Amino acid sequence: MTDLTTSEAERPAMQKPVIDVSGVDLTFQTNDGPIHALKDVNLEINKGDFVSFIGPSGCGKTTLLRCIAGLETPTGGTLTVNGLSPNEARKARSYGYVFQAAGLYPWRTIGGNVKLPLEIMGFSKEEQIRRVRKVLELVDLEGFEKKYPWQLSGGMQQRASIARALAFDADILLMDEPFGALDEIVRDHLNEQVLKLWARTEKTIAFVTHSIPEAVYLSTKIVVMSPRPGRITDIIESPLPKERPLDIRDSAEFIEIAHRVRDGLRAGHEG
Amino acid sequence: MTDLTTSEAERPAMQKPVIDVSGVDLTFQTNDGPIHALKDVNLEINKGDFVSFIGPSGCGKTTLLRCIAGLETPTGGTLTVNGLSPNEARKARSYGYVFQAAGLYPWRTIGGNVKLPLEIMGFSKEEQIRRVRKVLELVDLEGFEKKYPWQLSGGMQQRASIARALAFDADILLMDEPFGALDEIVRDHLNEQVLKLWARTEKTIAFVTHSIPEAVYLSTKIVVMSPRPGRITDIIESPLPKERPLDIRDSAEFIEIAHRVRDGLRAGHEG
Amino acid sequence: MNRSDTQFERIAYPVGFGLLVLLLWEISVRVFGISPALLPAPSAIGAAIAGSVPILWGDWVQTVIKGAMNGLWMGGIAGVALALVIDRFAFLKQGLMPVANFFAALPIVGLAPIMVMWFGFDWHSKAAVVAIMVFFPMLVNTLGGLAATDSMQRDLMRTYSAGHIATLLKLRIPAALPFVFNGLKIATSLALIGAIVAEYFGSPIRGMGFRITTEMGRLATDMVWAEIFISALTGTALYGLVALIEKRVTFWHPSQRG
Amino acid sequence: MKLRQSAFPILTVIAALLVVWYGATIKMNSTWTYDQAARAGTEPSFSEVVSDTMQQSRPLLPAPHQVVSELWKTTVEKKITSKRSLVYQGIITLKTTLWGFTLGIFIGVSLAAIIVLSRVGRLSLMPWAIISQTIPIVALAPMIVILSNAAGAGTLLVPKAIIAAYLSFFPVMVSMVKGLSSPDHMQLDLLRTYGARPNAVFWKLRVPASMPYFFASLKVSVAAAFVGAVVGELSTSAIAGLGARMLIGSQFGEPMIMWAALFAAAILAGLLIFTVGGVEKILRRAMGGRAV
Amino acid sequence: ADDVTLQLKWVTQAQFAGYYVALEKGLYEAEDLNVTIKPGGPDVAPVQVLLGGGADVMVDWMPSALAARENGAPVVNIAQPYKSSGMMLTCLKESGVTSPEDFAGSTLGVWFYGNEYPFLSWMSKLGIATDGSEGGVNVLKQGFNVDPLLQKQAACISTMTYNEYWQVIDAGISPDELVTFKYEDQGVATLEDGLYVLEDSLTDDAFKDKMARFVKASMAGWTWAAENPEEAAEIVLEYDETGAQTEKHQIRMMGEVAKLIEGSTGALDIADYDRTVASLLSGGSDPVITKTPEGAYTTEITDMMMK
Ligand SMILES: Nc1ncnc2c1ncn2[C@@H]1O[C@H](COP(=O)(O)OP(=O)(O)OP(=O)(O)O)[C@@H](O)[C@H]1O
Ligand SMILES: Nc1ncnc2c1ncn2[C@@H]1O[C@H](COP(=O)(O)OP(=O)(O)OP(=O)(O)O)[C@@H](O)[C@H]1O
Ligand SMILES: Cc1ncc(C[n+]2csc(CCO)c2C)c(N)n1
Ligand SMILES: [Mg+2]
Ligand SMILES: [Mg+2]
Repeated sequence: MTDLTTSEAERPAMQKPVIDVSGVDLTFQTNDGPIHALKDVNLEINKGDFVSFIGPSGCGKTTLLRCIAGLETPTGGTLTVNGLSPNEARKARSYGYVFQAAGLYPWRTIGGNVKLPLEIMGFSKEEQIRRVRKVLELVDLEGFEKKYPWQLSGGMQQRASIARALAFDADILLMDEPFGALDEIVRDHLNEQVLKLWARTEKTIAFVTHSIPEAVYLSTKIVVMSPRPGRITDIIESPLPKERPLDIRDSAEFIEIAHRVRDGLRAGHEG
Repeated sequence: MTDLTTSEAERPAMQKPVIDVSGVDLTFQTNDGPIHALKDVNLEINKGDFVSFIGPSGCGKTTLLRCIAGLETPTGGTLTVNGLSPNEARKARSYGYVFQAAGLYPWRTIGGNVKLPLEIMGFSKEEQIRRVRKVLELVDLEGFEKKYPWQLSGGMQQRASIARALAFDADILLMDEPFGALDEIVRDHLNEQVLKLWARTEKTIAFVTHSIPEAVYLSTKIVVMSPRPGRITDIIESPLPKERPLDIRDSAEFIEIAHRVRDGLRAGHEG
Repeated sequence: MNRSDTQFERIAYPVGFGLLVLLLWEISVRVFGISPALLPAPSAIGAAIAGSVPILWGDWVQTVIKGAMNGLWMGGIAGVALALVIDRFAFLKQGLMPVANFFAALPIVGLAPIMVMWFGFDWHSKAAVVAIMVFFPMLVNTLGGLAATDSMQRDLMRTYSAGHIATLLKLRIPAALPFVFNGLKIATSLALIGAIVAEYFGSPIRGMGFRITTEMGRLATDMVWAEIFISALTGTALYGLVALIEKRVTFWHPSQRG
Repeated sequence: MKLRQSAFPILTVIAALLVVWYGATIKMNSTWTYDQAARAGTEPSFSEVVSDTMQQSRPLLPAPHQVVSELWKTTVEKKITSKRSLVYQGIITLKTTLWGFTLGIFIGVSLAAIIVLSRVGRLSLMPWAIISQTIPIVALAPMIVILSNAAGAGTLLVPKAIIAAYLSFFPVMVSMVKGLSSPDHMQLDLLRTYGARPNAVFWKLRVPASMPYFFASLKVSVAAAFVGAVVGELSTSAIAGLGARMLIGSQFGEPMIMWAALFAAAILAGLLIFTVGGVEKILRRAMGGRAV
Repeated sequence: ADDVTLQLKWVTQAQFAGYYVALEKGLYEAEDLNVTIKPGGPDVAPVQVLLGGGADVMVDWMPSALAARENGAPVVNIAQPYKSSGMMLTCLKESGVTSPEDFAGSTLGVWFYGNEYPFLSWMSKLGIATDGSEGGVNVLKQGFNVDPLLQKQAACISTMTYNEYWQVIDAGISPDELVTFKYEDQGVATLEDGLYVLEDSLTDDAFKDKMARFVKASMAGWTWAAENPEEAAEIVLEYDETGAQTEKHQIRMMGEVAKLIEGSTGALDIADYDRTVASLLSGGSDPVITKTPEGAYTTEITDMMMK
């Protein structure tokens, strides 16, 4: 896999991976000594993929997402996004990032928060208004535009932060446990919404979760990770069709994949 | 059910419920107007019961637990614990309460945190040391006694907080989403531990969770709740045996109960 | 403890406490026959205030409006501006902050005679003292505030690839405002004290500091306390005003939501 | 730790400041030079002017080397026991500061405890604590001297320490009010489930939870105590200490004495803050805090 | 020994040399007194210290003592070591002020803290307004030094013959560039540096006896100081806790102070007293004192002392 970058040029343009992680290593230097957060991570994500990352706490899921977004610089290996470096891709505004916590700015209304990236990227006033309305509708927050974050429940805040990431139509969505604090019913609902959006827009999505059913339900590719050092232990391609009603979760195929993920996870815990 | 309190005296002593909630109502007065957090809640919990509470966010699970612990005073109805008022029971130190977040005191070591209730309740020095050692072993935290909370992972912190609640051998354990932030593998492990402890000690346990499998796996009784106003919509007695290996979750019985719970939950969301 | 305080209680209690102190003060002055040259009775202070409104007004204008206010806006703007500059250049931050901290440790009152020497005895030297006194709390608080964003908030801006100015305007300045107001609260009380102290080292024949020293020499302590009263009233009003604006501007901050 | 890293920027900034300072020295002191020349009827050359501005005995702004040499003369070249030594004077100020600081901590913590534990205390004391800080302490200074004199305090240390405490209790109080009320509902509820008494809540929860706030306030508070000590010496009775030296320097037309005392004060304040910061770090570590 | 606490009007300097000499040379001890000398400061009004019980006797200027008396602080002069006034107004020639007629419209530095009374009564005698109105003088509250003159912020400033005047000279301005108006020469001199006690305490015979011994020893100290200015200055320097005073300045101050002491036995000269009172009463619209003071002095102590 290390010569992947050289062979790349020969492939047809369409199949070139959007995100190409190859031999990535990342060590944090801390007072207590170095922490090996990522070790020899290799991964290809193609256009339109929905990739889930799953693994125990501290296995480097967030770190890997941050590397992809150019928020962290790997200490080894190469990482390209659309052939660019993550930093360049970031400057080209390719990313919509949903953080582990909602992280709305408390001095802005919900509408203002969603508008924030649009202001920075210089969209016109009318366009800003139009898009804010559209994405708030998408996450079921019509009518809350003028409210402040603390006036909303945790789940609503998380939806607002998703709307914020969707507002400017980035090609790549990076979502870090976006539904962590929600109950199962709301979660199911949002899972459906995300799937719909993904099916419609052909975005590339990288998605971190702790929930095995969620990972299996959403993804075309499931990446199982393991800590100390953080590394990929399994990559599972999902055979599930793109169209996924909620009750697909009771199908034998689904349960089988879920089992494989669980086994992978358990192995990581023991290892 | 409303005449339950009168008929109580006639029953044999053994069957008298440990926790007897009858017609409990609770309304919070807020700036935005009153919030009806609990409405006509009726529930009996017998000695040795393992009761799970499940329901969407804001349906009053935490509030009900707090009422039982005497941390909140119902605005209507009666609630007795071992025949006493919750406040008296609290002063009699009947409760071990595990909060939604670990809530360890950061200025105390793990050992110090577990020792805290023992100090307050005036156990002797040797007894304190003995018990701290015992419960830390129980939650697999031997050797971490001298560490500070921030030196432990989230899961370890939550286990420490469980140890703290177990240290003084309260009859009644109240656990509010104790495993909320843990990944599935760790969660499974802790579920097994709790079940073991329960089987051995005959404690009465009230347990809040968002996870349907967890509720079904652990409980003798599942209470499904629904919001606005917070109320009980279903109480499901589990036919599962007390001995529960992890793979009981693939049994038909298990899946059936899980379905019933999910339906109850969904109804609550729609209602 | 759970009961939140009503508006009425929040006013009635401190006022009641104040009145109680005044009452005890008045009684003890009378009962123990304390010489008015040492400690005047509150009633005498009240009489002095009522009887010298024009003088007190003139002093107030000289010290508060000309000295303190001018110094306050000059020092405030300078502090915030330098904070923005220092914040922009890591080099300056590393180099200037230790030096600034050294100067901030100066007991600024010691500068008052120097400022009088440099800027003359009228209000200019007072404003200079005030400006220096106000400068450091504003600088330090603004810098602290600009650094007060959490890393996720900053990372969000980075994912948008926002520039320095955009990050400043949309994230860091709003996030810094609670700190700036905190600095401003400290600054207002310092401003009054600075303006008054500076008058001790030379002044025209009006001003609150001037009056306090001269009337003290004349043993007219009722007048001294009248000025002290006016000064405390002004300081409290300024503090209240800043707190009010703060409430309006940083309504979103948890501390303002109660 | 990062001192080596930031040594270069610090030195650069200091160098730039020195250049500005020397420039200002020439500019500000030259007026006097020209005036004197005019009185003497001579016309000095530029270099004469520059050299004169560097060595006036009553400069508007002394040159840096003048300040340094004065500092050197009054610290290193004088016995510590000599009244002319700034070290001797500094120790007097330091003593006042430490008494005031101690008293301030005591008052601040006590008031905070009353405010946090009692509703009436909170409602009536807090606003007055704020108001107390808007009263110009210099105006009260003489009264404090006279009243403590009347109350039988033999030395000036008492009134000076009171003034220092008056300024230093406030930061401690504000922080401690925050700190003692920092435990969240859950932390409080935990103790309630144990049926803990208010006493236990205070000592086992509120007090330890307030420690970081307490430490954070110490640096501010010691600086305030120091300012109070200097103000006390400057205004109550110019007998001894750095504040008194500033005053005498100013009164007797010896600006160099004033400047040297001023810089000595800044250095001493810096040392105090540094020391308190160090003690804070040690205590924090001893209490199991994160090494930051 | 009897305890006596003396409150000075200002900081330790040769202005008060007689007391320090008496202390250092054991003259107080010889009178069976245990004397404590408390220096003053910018903010401390000696009268207040007296009232507060912090001192038994104080050094003060008669104008402020009389003003205090009228304001309800019953102080009484018991002795007057200073015969003449050392106060003057010092002007820069280049400012154009050469005679009192030139004052109008110019800025004059004045000490306050109770030291402004001689100036105010002089101005009202000259008929010059001091409230900043048209045709009057512009009064500046002078700080503790002579900077306003050097920085040309004022045309004239208040100086003492024994102190500030020499600071101006030391700063490099020669005497012929200055014009001085001594209050003595202008006929508006008021009595400086007398010893005052509270009226009540004079009802106690033991206290009176104590004071008589105190004044006696103090005057002996003054006599010695006037004869040995250099040693006296040394003694003063030793008592200066700030260590900031200079020898040169204090020796010169002692020399000048000796001139003001000359001719005083310690006893108050009633003629001087009357002149001071008249001057203070003549303050036009805003006199320093409004009625002739009663019992503001007693010669009893000095009489006892002379015996
Ligand atoms: N800035 C940092 N400095 C030092 N170590 C870090 C830093 N960020 C992360 N780490 C370490 O890197 C490892 C991976 O962290 P990461 O946040 O990527 O885990 P994660 O898989 O997202 O876990 P979780 O599920 O708890 O969010 C952890 O051991 C963590 O302690
Ligand atoms: N102290 C309070 N004051 C006012 N309203 C409250 C208070 N505590 C809870 N509530 C309200 O009561 C309702 C029930 O809250 P509760 O915390 O019991 O929900 P929950 O079922 O535990 O939810 P979650 O699953 O999110 O923890 C909510 O609507 C909540 O807003
Ligand atoms: C507070 C105060 N300030 C100034 C003077 C003026 N003054 C009168 S005598 C004297 C000593 C000789 O210089 C001085 C300075 C004072 N008395 N008290
Ligand atoms: Mg993470
Ligand atoms: Mg809850």
